[in-house]
Amino acid sequence: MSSTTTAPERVEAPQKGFAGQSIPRKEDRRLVQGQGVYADDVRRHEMGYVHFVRSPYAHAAITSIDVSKAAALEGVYGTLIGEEVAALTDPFFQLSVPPGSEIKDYALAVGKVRFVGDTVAAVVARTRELARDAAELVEVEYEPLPVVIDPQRALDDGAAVLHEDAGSNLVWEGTFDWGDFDAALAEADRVVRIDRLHFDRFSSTPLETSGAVVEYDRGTGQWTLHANNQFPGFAIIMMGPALRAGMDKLRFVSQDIGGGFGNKICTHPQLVALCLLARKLNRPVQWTEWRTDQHTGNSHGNERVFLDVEVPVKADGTMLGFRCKAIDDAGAYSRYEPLGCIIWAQVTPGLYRWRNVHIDFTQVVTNKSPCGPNRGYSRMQHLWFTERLIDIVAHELELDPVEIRKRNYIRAEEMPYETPNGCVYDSGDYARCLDIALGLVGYDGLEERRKEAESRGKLLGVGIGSTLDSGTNNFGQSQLLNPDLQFSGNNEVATVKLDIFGEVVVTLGTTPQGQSHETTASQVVADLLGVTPDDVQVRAGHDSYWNTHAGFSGTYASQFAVTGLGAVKGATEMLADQIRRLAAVILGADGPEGIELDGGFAKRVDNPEAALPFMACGAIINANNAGLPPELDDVTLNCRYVYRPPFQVPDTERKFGNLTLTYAMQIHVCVLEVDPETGVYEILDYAAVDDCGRRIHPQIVEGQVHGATAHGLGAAMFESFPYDEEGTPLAANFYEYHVPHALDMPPLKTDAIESPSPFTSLGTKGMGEGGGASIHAVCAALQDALRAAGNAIVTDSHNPYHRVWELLENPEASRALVRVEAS
Amino acid sequence: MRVAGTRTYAAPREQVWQVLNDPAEMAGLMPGVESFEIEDETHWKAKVKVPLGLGSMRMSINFEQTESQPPEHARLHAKGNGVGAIMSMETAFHLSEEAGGTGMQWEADVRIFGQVASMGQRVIQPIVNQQVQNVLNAIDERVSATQAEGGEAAPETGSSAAEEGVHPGSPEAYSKEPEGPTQSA
Amino acid sequence: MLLSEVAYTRPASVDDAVRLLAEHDGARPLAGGQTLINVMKARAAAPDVLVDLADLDELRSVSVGPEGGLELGPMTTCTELIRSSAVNEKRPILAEVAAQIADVQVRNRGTIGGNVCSNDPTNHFPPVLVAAGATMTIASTAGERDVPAEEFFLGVYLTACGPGELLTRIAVPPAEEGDGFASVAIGVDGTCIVNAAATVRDGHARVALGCVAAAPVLLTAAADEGAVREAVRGAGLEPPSDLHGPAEYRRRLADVVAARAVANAMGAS
Amino acid sequence: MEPVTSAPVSVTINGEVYERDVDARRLLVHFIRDDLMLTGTHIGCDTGNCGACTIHYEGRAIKSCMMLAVQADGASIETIESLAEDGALHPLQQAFSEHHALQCGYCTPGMIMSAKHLLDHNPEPTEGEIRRAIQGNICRCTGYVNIVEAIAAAAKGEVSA
Repeated sequence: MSSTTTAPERVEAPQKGFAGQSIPRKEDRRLVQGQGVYADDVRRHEMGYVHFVRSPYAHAAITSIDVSKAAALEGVYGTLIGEEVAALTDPFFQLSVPPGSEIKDYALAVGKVRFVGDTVAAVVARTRELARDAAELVEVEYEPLPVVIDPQRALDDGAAVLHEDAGSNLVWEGTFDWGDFDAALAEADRVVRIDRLHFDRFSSTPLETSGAVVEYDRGTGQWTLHANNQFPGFAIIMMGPALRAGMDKLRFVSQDIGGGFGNKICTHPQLVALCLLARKLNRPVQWTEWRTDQHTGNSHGNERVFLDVEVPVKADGTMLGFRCKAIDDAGAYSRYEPLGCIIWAQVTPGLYRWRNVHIDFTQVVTNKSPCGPNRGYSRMQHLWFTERLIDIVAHELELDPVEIRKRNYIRAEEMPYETPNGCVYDSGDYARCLDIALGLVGYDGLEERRKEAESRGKLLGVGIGSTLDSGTNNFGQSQLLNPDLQFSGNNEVATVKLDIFGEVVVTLGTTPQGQSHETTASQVVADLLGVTPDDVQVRAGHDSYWNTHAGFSGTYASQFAVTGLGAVKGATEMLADQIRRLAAVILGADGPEGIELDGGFAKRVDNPEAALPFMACGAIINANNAGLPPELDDVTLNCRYVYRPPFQVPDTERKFGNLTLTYAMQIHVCVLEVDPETGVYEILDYAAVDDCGRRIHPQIVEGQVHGATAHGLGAAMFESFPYDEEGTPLAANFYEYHVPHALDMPPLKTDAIESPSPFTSLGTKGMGEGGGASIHAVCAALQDALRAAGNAIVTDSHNPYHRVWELLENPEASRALVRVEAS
Repeated sequence: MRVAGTRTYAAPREQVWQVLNDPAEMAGLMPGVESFEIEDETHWKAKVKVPLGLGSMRMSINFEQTESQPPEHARLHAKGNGVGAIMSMETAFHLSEEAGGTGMQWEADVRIFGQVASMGQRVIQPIVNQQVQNVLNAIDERVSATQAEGGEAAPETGSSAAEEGVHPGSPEAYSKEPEGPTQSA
Repeated sequence: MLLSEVAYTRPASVDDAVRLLAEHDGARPLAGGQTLINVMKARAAAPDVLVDLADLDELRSVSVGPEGGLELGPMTTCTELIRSSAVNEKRPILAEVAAQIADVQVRNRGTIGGNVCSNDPTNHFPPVLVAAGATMTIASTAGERDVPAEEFFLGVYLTACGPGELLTRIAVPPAEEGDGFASVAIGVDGTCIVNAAATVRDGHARVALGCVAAAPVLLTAAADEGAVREAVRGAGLEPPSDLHGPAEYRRRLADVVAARAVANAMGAS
Repeated sequence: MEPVTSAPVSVTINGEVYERDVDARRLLVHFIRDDLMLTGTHIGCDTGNCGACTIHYEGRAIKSCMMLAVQADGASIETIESLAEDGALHPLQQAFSEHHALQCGYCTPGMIMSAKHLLDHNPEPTEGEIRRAIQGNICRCTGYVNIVEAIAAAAKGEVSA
């Protein structure tokens, strides 16, 4: 057991007051009136509009670029091409070990292009339309090269190599071996073998695409980036060295961000191009990524293939673990990768008590858009895999899917539970959540509904899915990929101050994209200072110059309720203590404990009549501080607190250690009906039960569950990014990439339980990602429905109508991938 | 995407060869060709405007004749540049003498790159068929015209889909029957 | 977004519109713009001159002809079709299908004329008008001509209404025993993967299939499921493949959807 | 009139008359956002699918990315900025907030304009009618559950003043 995280901290009882209540959101008033400020809303005098020239080829050598015609166009301010970028910047820092570490990635393509949509040049002009006109005048000569599309063929002899410097399409490979898999095989009564499972490429496609206005100050050499990047901490680490500039020369500012879901983390290449243009042209430059650019050139979720899967099973349905080969497709560049090669290990056994795990993991580059974090990053693929294992084993051994889950679930009384690779699941009651979810869809009555559907010629199926939102990363896990990396732990910052007129002002280090940070922070602060959320002003958005920014600042990976609110709580407690100390002196109380904070006053506990309004406290320290006693010298009423979760550096030899602090979870149940003639299916009933520990704002938590469910259903039914054999992306916009609209979404039934985290001071857990559950629930329900019509096995995460029709037409093809053998 | 087909002309092989190897004249017959210039024996340039109802797709195309064995066989490579689209075509035809005329076997491998390829997968196939039909029709016209000039206007035994009153792109135009083009993606 | 430069004009009369279309090479009529403006955003196939038909009220009328059929102005929007009492009385299928197209905002701008003249293979109205035996009136400086719907749709984005011409009227004959429409779409009322429209009269069905070729495919058969499926299977369809379904899937959907369209037509009769 | 590549446009937006010379190719949504600085109307796609740019044009909900600014000459338009009166939120805006019908808020202006179009024509919609009315508006955050609830509540007048 890793000693640092299993010693529970004191969990406070939910405070009387605002935490735990669904109060009105502070963000809403401006947003419902169209008064939000998103990236494309930022205006600067005389700014130039940037348009990128993008590659039509998936893989080609650039033989020449001629910008003269573009530059000559009336209204064009300037251009930028790869050669300039290569001269003015250094390649982006790579996280991997050789050969992946040798990949050279720049802000614009240098020498060759590696995916359709790769940026080749940039032009700046007086209007958006002119910039596009000019981009069309840039003459680029290409020499097409063979493409690599199938990740399983990327390492073949003779496969084209994307990055000559690396000399191979391999980004990273490693073996993860925990427990004793061979012993498990020997102990098992049966072994279920699955030749191939495949998780499709898709992305959460936030409705606001990426964008920025970048200004350069020649006097100070400082860039200000009004950008909707959702992880400035990471962007600055990537961009500073590339631009050969100090970190503090890059000022990130954002107010409202129109959704991120991880897709707005890896915009550093475009932002560097904008920085170079702003400096070269000495004028603010504006860039908006249009939807087609977003689909062809922005982060996609990792595609992953699981091969030669072996699952040892006991006669009673106890599963002892699994062994497989995993091949992960990173796309053309490793811009956040290979972190996806380890992030999944936060949830190695899924929800299950599997102790013996062996995975040979390989990540390759292909001529597709680069992958990056996407809601449920890397765990989504792995959790889908673990849930597929449960249901395929149950299906093949004719075990009940509910019974086999309950037999293999980690139990409430086993929490905190250490996984085979040293992660610690903090709390939870999976079986109870499952029972609640089953109740919501009327599981007991489903056999009658199945018969009724059959009478109409339809196939009814029910499926269960689950997700684990491992939140609050220990960045030390990066050292399991590359021991030389100097990252570990995590941090987030908040500043809480009392201003001259008694106004409580909170500054966060985060970059929310709809997660309601202003609201939940105000609830925590209000309870600790004895005021109301209306009395608490939380600054909207992010500014790295607010000095409320740390190395890992940002909004990603389900952690605000732990890191963000942890910092808010720490800073507020510091402020409360300073107010008490000040008031104790002014009111002549014996020490700070003689003072209580209530209703905007600091009062003497023994004499509530003796009270000092916050306004007076603020005024004294900020504007009327002559003659204060020396013991108050450190009282500023402006308190900055950095929250650091208790982590150790993992054991890089055994790839063992605690990778995340909290584990929120969801159980989903899906009931659907298939039309066997067409493969068209409709979701009739859907339930999601959530447990994210103590909920500061239940309505906001439920909203996250709704949204994650919609993403998962979209990925299961409609959303994927297929490429043809030339490497052309075939879902380049919302016309071909259908996202669920209001008529596509089934009614959702939700419920929640609270298993407070013993490791966080508020009992909260990060949550919000969760999408994987619904992808699997649909796969399982389809497999259940098809049982009566050929008994096909669902082996892909994405199952559009024609895929279901193929499973109905030719179930043998899928059945041939699965075998049960006596051990 | 590959398209291929066969046709028969009621004209001597040399005459058909002449038509097929007079690019300037051919260009003149093809719909949408705005300008055409011959650089040398084997290299030509054309600016075309592919009519697409809603608007026209402008392309500048460079042709290179890569093989030529009069009067039997020729192979052509064409590369076109348009807004959001790059077209690359490898095409060849083979002429054989047949009773009362000339048989032509032809094939074309057309590849489209760029935004258009992403957005138009569903429609590129039929659009290519439509353009192929236009070219075939142009050849038919030219062949019968030269026949007429040559005096006896013998009717053709072969025919283009359009002459059969079949609209380009309608199912017949896809059929694997020898008369129409066939394609494999 | 970000269109290429284009010239714009908004004529006050049909004659004026026809003249402008004839005078300017690369001129195209702009109706609701719900397809055309999007195509222009891609810049791939762009008109040089847009002739906006917005002011031509004579193209927006819905009336009942002498034989009791419908005479539709091509500028009639989907929303107007849905609400038209004449349409709902004489040929309700038009309103029923209009209500399945895209979404409220698009239906508020999108017109039946634009839908048929753009002739995207996945559009709803081409098969409906072919099955219903509609007649299209096309005007040019040379005068007017009538074209049967089954000869109107030539290819992808190509119709008999060529450069310099303007669709001025869509005449739909009086209802027969029944009309039906069926489709398999991407999501609820999404883009059609395969669609079919059917018109039934004395036991015979006229079925027009959409999305399986560059233009609607017209078939006739006895109005019973077996015969219709047989006719579709015998049609030698070679549908296009795309990410929403391989050719084989579309081929198999075709007979299912055709049979459902006929069943709906008979249900409606 | 003979074809022109730019033209004077006079349009009434939220009761105010704006007169500008504008390129024929400029989309109405860019005219509203970039030329008039009314940035409450958003852009989420380039194919007319997402509905973030929904406005009321002559009283009807339309997508302002599928119209040219020059087409709007002489027209009357309402955008999201027109709803709140003297700082008092419109019942739909209030309901969206109370039911947590928005997260990032990017789709919200277009969503509310579509909802308003529904309630203007159908004051007592069923859930099905509500879902159909916002089918042309994509939200990636909420799964639509709370949006549908909010619109129903606004229709029933179940919002705190």
